[in-house]
Amino acid sequence: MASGIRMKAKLKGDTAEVKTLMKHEMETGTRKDKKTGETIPAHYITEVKAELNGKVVMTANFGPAVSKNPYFAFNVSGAKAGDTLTVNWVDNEGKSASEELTLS
Amino acid sequence: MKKMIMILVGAALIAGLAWASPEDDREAFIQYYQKRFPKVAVDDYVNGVYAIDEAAYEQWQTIEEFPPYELALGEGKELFETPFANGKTYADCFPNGGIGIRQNYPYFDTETGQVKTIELEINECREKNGEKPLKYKKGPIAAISAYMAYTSRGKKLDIVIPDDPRAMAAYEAGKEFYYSKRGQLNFSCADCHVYNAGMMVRADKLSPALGHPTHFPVYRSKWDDMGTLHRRFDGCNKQVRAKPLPSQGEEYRNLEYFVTYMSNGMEVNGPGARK
Amino acid sequence: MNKQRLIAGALVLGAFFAGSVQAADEAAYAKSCAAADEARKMAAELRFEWNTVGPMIAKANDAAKAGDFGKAVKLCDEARKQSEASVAQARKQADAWRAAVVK
Amino acid sequence: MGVSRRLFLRGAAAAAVLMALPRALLAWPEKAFKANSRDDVMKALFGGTEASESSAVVLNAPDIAENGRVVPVSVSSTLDGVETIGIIVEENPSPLAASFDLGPGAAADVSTRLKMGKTSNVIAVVRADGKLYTAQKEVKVTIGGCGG
Repeated sequence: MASGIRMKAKLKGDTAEVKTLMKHEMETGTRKDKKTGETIPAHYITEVKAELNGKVVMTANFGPAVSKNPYFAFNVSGAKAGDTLTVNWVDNEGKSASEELTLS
Repeated sequence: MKKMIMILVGAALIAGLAWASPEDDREAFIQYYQKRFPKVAVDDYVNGVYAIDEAAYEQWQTIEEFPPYELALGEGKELFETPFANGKTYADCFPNGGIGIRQNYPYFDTETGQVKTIELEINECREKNGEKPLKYKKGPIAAISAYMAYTSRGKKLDIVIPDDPRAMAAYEAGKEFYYSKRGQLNFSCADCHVYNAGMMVRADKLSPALGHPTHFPVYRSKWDDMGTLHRRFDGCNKQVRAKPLPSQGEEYRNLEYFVTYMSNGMEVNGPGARK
Repeated sequence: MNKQRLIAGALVLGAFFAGSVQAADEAAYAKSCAAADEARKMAAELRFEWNTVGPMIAKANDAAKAGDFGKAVKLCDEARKQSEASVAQARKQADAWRAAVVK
Repeated sequence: MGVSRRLFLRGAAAAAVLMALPRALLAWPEKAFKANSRDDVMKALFGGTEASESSAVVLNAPDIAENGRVVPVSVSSTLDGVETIGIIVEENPSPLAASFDLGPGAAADVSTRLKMGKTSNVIAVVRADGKLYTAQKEVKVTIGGCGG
């Protein structure tokens, strides 16, 4: 949880149904600070990579139009109990976070 | 003014006038909604506006697949379990270690003679242990309260009005607040959420009051954030152009007492996700 | 020479007149806004203040600072009227709410 | 003067953005995200605008968004060989909202939540075996604030 990524996965046969929620402001760069009147600089996740046992299975590219605290769900076939699923994101400031879970 | 009302309430009680008991109030409340929305089961009102809005219900279900409040739940659990500087934790301040107790809040504390909400007691716990109180509307307190509500899911609201004239007066004060028109728009809580529940205000369907307090705190898309029940009271008051009263002040706590009593017997399903 | 004196006299008179108008305006502002503050205080005590009033009084004070006392008076008069209306609302609701209770 | 200065500034800002981009981000389709029309997005992301509407592309989005800040959208497809999925919100200032590159094992079935400024067509574009297929739907957006 320190990563700010919440992950859930369900195994149905050999398909893992994966749901993720990532804590992130997703600032569009067009909003103004109510107090100072200054534009709040854009700050958003640009790329989310999902890996199964270290191999990239899916890359999501986000723009600032993805909602705050992005939700991303996807399905991966060829998965089995004990496999490791990793999700990591990078944002436009170069910050990143990563979280993993073991399928069961 | 307030004193006068208290005296009136007291006088009426003593005189044994045909004063509606809280239980009469609650039954009338439920009957009202059953008449107004005959197809909606009483238990479904815990889902707020989604009980009476099918299209929105589906969208809400999609959001509930991974609701945005889950981030706050994780944070809330961590905060709840992290010891204070003196080594004590929140668990030391609450019955049953704070787990599964949300359904008993708010309650009337006969010792201090006032209504206690869960957020108020979270801060009392902090201060007792030498920590600074948290702000009441959002942030850490909403996360902690969300976690405590989550551990109480499925339990039925059990609000008690003890045999104490002060408790009855607090309930009546909450009821008076609920039915009094306020603000430049001259609307009461009941005008929107009882008498016009299900009607549209611009693009929004007004939610029914029955079940309102079961799902707080909530993550509101409009806020992009979590908020407590009193944050919502604050917002409602502003919407009718009344100056909001202080969160966890006497008025809002009494209001919470009344409103939650109206939903007695309904399941706690907080935290919730709302638009 | 005469002409010059006349002009000078007119200038002095004009300045005096403007000054007194300003003083009169300022006094009207002080009076109007004191009344607004008092009405607002009453509404706040009854816990029935409208959220339109605070910003209006703040705007009035800004206008007064900028020397526009006419505008300040208008705003304070409106703030006072609204506060009085909210006090009337509070008094009415002290009884009227009972009729609205679901029965 | 005004024009050339502005051009220069824009150039400088672009250069600054490029320099700030970490290496791992080079794959991010910047041009497609900066494009401001549906066709430009298609060109930048898929190299062309020629696409056929297909019932094999399923786009799920609400008829009326409860709140334009959080509109649930999902795209799935029964087509074989799906390589990329794009979601375009036509009326947004930058229409491309998200794109997904599918690796081996990934199913053509993704869900996310998007911001929509106003009522707009939402278009799902799927590239499968080098060809483009689309599905689209109008999502109405109203603004409000009295929900409970």
